[in-house]
Amino acid sequence: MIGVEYYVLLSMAVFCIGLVGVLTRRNALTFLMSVELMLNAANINLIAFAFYHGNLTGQVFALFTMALAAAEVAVGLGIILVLYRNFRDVDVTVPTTMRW
Amino acid sequence: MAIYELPEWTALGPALILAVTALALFAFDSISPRSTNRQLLAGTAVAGSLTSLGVAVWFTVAGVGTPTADGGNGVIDPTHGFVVDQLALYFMIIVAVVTALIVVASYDYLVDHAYQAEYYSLVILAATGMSLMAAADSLVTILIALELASLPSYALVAILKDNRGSVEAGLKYFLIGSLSSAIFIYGISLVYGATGHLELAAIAEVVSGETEAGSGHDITEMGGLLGLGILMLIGGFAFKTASVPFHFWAPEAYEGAPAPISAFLSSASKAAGFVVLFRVFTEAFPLGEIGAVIGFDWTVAFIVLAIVTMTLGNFAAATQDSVKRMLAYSSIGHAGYALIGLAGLTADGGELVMGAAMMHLLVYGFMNTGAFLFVALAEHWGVGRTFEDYNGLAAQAPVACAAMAVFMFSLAGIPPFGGFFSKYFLFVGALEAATASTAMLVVAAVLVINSALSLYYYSRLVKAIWIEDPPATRDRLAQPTGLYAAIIVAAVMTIVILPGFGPVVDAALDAAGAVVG
Amino acid sequence: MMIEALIAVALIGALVTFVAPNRVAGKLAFAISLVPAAISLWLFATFDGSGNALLEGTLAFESQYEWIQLGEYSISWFVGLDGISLPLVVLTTVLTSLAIMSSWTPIDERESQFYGLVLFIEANLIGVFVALDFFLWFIFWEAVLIPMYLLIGVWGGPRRKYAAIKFFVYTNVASLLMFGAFIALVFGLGDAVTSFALPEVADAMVNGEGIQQTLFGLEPTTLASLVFVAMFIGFAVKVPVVPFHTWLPDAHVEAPTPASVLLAGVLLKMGTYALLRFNFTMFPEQVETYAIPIAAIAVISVIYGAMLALAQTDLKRIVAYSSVSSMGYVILGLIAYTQFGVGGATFQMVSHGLISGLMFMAVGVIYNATHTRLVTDMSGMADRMPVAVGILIAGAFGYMGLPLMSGFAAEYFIFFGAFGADFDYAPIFTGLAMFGIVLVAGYLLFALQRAVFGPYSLETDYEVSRAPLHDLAPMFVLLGLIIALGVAPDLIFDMITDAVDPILEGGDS
Amino acid sequence: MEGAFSYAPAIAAFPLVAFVVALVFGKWMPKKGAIAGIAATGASLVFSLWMLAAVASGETYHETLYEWTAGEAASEIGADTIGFSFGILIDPLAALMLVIVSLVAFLVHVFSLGYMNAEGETGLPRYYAGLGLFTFSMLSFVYADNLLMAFMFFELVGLCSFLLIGFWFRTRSAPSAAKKAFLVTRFGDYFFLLGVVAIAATFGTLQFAGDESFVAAAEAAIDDGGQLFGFDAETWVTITGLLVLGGVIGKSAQFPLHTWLPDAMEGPTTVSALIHAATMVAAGVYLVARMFGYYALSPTTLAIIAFIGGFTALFAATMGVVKDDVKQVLAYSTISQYGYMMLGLGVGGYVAGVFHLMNHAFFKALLFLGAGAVIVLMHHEQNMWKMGGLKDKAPVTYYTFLAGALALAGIIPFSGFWSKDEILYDALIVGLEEPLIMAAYAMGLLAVFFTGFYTFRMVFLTFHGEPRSEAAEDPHPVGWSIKLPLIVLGILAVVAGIANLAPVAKLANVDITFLEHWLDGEYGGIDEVTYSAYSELLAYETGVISSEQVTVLIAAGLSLLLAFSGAGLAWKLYSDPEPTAHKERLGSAGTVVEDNYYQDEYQVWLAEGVTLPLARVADRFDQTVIDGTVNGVSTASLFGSSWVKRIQTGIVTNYAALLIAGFIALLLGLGVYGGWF
Repeated sequence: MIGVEYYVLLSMAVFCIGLVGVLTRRNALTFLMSVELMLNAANINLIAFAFYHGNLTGQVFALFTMALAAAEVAVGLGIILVLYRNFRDVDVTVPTTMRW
Repeated sequence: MAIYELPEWTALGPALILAVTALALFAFDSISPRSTNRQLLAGTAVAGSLTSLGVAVWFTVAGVGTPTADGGNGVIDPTHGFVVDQLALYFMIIVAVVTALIVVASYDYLVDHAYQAEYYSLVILAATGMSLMAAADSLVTILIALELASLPSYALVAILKDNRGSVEAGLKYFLIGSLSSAIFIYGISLVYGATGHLELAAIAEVVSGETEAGSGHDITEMGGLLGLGILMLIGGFAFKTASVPFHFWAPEAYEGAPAPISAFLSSASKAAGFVVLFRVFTEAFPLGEIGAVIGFDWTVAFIVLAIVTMTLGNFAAATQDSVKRMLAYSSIGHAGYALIGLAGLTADGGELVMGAAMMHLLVYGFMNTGAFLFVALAEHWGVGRTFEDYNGLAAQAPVACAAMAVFMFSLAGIPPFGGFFSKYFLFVGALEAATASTAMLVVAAVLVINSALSLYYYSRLVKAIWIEDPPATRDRLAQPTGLYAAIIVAAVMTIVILPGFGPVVDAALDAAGAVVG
Repeated sequence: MMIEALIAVALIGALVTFVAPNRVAGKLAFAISLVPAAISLWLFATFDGSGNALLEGTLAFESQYEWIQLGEYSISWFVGLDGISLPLVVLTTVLTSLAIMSSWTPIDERESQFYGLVLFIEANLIGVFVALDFFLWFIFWEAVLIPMYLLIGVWGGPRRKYAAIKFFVYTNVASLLMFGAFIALVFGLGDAVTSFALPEVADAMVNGEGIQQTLFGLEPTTLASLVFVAMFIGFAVKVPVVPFHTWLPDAHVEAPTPASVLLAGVLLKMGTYALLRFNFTMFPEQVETYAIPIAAIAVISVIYGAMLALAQTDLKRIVAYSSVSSMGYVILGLIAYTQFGVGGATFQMVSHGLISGLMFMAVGVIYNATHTRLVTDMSGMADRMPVAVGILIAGAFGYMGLPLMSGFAAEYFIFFGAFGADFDYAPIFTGLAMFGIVLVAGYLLFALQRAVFGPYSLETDYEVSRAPLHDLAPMFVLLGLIIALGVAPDLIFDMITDAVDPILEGGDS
Repeated sequence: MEGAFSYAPAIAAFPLVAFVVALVFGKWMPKKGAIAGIAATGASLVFSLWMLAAVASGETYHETLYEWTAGEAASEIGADTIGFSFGILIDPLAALMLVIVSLVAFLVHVFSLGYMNAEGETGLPRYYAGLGLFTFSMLSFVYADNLLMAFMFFELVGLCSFLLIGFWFRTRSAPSAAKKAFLVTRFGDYFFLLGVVAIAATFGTLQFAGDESFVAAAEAAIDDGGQLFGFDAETWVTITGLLVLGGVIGKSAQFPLHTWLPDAMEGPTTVSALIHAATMVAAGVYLVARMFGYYALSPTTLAIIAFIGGFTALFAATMGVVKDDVKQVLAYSTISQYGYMMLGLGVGGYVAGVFHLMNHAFFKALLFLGAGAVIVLMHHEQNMWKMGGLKDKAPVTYYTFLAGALALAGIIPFSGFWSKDEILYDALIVGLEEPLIMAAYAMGLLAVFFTGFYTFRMVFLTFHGEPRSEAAEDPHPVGWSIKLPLIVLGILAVVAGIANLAPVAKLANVDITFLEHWLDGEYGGIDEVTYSAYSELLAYETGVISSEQVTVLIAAGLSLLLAFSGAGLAWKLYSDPEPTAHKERLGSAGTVVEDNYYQDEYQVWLAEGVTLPLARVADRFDQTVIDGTVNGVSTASLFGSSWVKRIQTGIVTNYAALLIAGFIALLLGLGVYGGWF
């Protein structure tokens, strides 16, 4: 069977991809997706470790995480909506009325 | 006290009451979303938060959570993943107080807002989350409570849909927030990976080697993994408490959000963040043992964070033009002060420093909320946002301005106001901790420098409202009942808490004692 | 209970005045301020204490209540009077009443707020002198900042905002330093103390083991020295001592007359009082160790302050710098560590309070009429306001230490005490410091000659007329007190020495 | 007579009351307070005479009346407690001085009626209050029984001089002169106070007389030859003695602190009379006499006193020669005459010094009041070249003035001769053994010539010859209140010498040295403060030329010769109807003397050329460096602030980046710290 460390490496990779997405993408929606990637990286970990530790806590927690991600996206979309209404754009670097 | 008859789950009363209130408001909202029956809505919200407050105080007095040895009822485990002890109740009180204050203030602030019910329900919902955070003792419940607090907050910040500032604030808050929570959750997964548990107590047992991880491996092999996880947890909490480097959302969010919401986030949300921080790190990663596992005591991390956060917050605040933004940065600075409560901990003790941090959070709940509410009042008047716009307000609204002066001096830690004791006790605590680890001397020194600097910008605001002459063109200022009431209550509390500081100290030290040593 | 009454009256009076209508505020505040004055005089009359409050003396009007239990340390409401604090309390109350009356003329806006703040500051000043628990004392000590900040900031001169903020921050930083030092001291004493009560700490330091713990990796002796130095600097700012004095002239010059009166009259005494109570009571060994440098600082303050005064043309600035000079004498007396030295220093606190108060009032009265304080702008004022100028001259000679006025008594005690002090070269230091009496005569007479003598000249579009009686009355009272203390110093010197002796004995043991 | 002394305090109290009365009610009183002053000083005079009589009847008085304060003394030797008190010491010296002071003060008050009131001066209450306070201070100083009390009233005297010299404060010059007078004397008093403190700290007592007097203590200390403050006792006594001497030099206007006195002429002439004759300037010399025992312990100090005295006598006399203002001439003569007294005391001629002090009080008061009268006559003209021919127009003034002048010049048999001659004689006999003293004697002797010259130059220019201005043509008449004091003092100036005809006594060998016996306590006195007691302490060797009589004759002859030659020269130069100035003959020396040897210049330079710039430098330093540091700190932090807040760029992506960067930094830092990699 495959050692847990490989799962960890995979999740880390996914996490980093998400991170890079967050840092490079200016589109709010892409930003959101990147965050989702990071969350799923966490899920990979949780499930892998659940298996590894032989208890279900991790898997249950993964479910929570997904639900949570969904809620987050819901709120996020709402905000992105009003963002577009006010700034006519979904570029996250546009709104800079407040700085320093 | 009839508390013995109550079933255990009622121990969560303060939070549950808020939850019920929130649901009630939701129900109302779904029935008539466009209702502008402000009395009813605000009234319900206030009633809910005050009841929660009353119950929390009652439980504290009744001795819920106090060790049975001291004639209390001992710590109560209402349900899996939650615990009600003095720490929890102490912060439930803070949350309830702040909620009540800002709800009362919102009554006037939102006078011409379209979706009243939605607003109040979100506020109370967030309050529920914070209240639960105080009691959560498993990473699962913590995460849920935390998100329950966060998600409504995002919406609340952005609730002024047609105000670019509000929306921008909401966006930034949300983006940084989601990023942080992603990191936080990943951290949880790593901790889980290292220990195989999510309950704090269980984690602690594994860390201290009492029981071995589910997989039967030796925890120390996982030291790096656990350490990374812990760091990521810190990140999540740092976001909640607006500590460097996860603070970037704070200035904009506080500045752009409706002032009562800024007050809410900077007082209650911060406090909730700290209670979780305190609980997780004291219960799950006991000092001393943890050192053996990850190679260092996490206090080091908090020493660094405290120093950086204090300094950045205060220095950035010193030259702001917008009052609200100044308060935002000062709130970051105070997060740094509160972090000293963790930085000063040692394997054997540290109640004093952590207790001091808690006292500070309580007093802060009054003075900082009050300050933001004064800004809310100013926004209500429409005088403007900069220091210059505030010039000579005292001439027209002496009472409110006197209250504001009280808040400012209290924030600066000048007697005879509550902020004095909490800040100087924090100083004392830091020095006491310094007797154990010399690094804390640096923290104490930085605290001195920063509080001196903070004196400058706080008094700058006092100067604006009390010393400068008012501009010729400024018409009469209204006296909105709700805002005034909230501000005056906050001010009075800030003052009377000084002579009445004895009980506060006892409560805070007991609360700290519940998790430390 | 009388002390509580004293403070309570002032506090309540402050609130009442704050909400009173502007036109009656002045009279009302004066009427109220008479109550604390009367009480304090009653305390003075019925004073039955003996010994030093910190060193097992029997306190007068003592009262103590538990307040806060901070870990193993208890904080309490603990007040009492001894021979050192009582004269200063009387000084405070009396000076406040007079200051209030003297501000009837100059203060013409936001009166109720002004007088409210003055009464509030009085309450805190009293508190500083009566409090015997560190935290209680520190509350009053810090709370003084707020009203003074506003008094300078709102009713001050052109650069009032700068001066106010400078005063506020500068002195507060010093307080923080001192606070940290004291807390370190308490921790250093370890289990010897279980509260922040000053007598307990002093007892542990003087009669007890002293600092035993090794803190911050510092040996007990090193720690003690560091604490001593840090506290000295902290208080030195408040005194102020060169080179920490630069906030003073700004604050003095910009502050309105009554604020200057209180600032010079009482606030500066907080610093010297604290030095006496903390450094010079709790650290006898360090006092001996650091005698030479401190004496040097004292001499520098005297001479340098006088030189600065000599270079000024603004009457208020002159008096301000001369305060620096006079405070130098106090430091000299304290470091002398003899009965006449320390007693004289305490006497000088009171004396300088009265004299500088008188000077600021007189300058203020002239300013009310001329609206300038530059000696270069006016000449021959004696021609138009003979009485006010007469008092100014009297005050000036008081400042120069004219015999039969309190200033001479104070300075003579200090000189005599310092000349026979134990540390090396004490006579030399004394001789150098004494040269101040020539310089002070120099700059004051120079200013008088230019401002009040000579042919009358002053560019005004109105007729400069004699000062109203309620401006002169307070000054006459002060003059009377100054002469009374000069002729009969034992009015207070007895009780002072009685309270000072235990300190010096502590030094021997 | 026993009860007399219980009234002693009244002597000082009367003028004090007068001071208060004049100050408070003077405005509404008929003569603006003059009456009160005259009454008070008159009463003081009566009481003083009573004291004199009491002492003559063998009583003395030494009583501590009021303890100022007391406490622990850190004294080198003696008791470890010390009391500072006010007490009265009335011995022959004090009694004599009391009479002199109260008499002169009384006459000055009377004279003021004519000089001030009649001239319609404003601010008279202030004037009489000043006089009252002045008299009070001086009288208290005179019978002070300890050094501190003496110092206190010494200072008060200074205050009064400030107030009175600056009486005409609306002018520019008067206030400046007043300031100068106070400052210069303050400078002296600085040393005096230091001396007081030193003596108190050394011996634990400040009493002049009695067993626990500091004199006795010092004597004891010297005898058992211990160390005091790291010096051997005698050196320390010398040091402290010199410190106290500083005050004397200041008040008695001895070189180099004499510069204030000529300027003090800015005050009303009556005030000058009071200051020069009986109060302020006299106070210095009186102090030396008062604590003569202490100086007697230290020959060094005495020699210094003598030398300063001799030098000042000559130095001032030369300056008097070239002055045109009648008051200026008198001013320098005062300095010169006090130089003689110092010389006398310095050579151990205690009696001589006191004798001259007395005589000088009379004739100098006379001369000043006479000058005042002249000024009234001349409608307030003071330049002698504008005068002339007053001899016939104002005979009373002239003859009294002449009497004073003869006394001043030391022409036999006027009072001045006897005392001055005695001083010079004492100086000579000591000088024969001690070269330094001989030098002092030489200077004193030479000064006699100049004295004679400038005195008669003044007399001739003022009264003789033709009137040289219309003011002099028809002088303003003077009233009885001016004439009366002149006559009284004139008589005294003539006869006062009888008090101690030492030369006659020595030559004719008759016992008529009353003053000597008086001061020797033969009528009544306190043992250790008598002439003989002092003489025992003195360490001087005295010698004579062939025999005592011869020496006496030589001394007297020399001084008389010089005096006459001086006067003669003046007569030759200035007695013609239209006298002409002869200053240019002196050439450059003249200008130097005119400018008072540039004494004022260098002292003003010290004050305004050195101290003031130094003060400005200090101020600059304070503003820039010290205050600059303070402000610099705040500026720096605010700059830091404006820099820190730039991190918040407003672009949320940067936030994310910074956030991650910060997190990674933390990770790496702690990772390294925790040894993960």
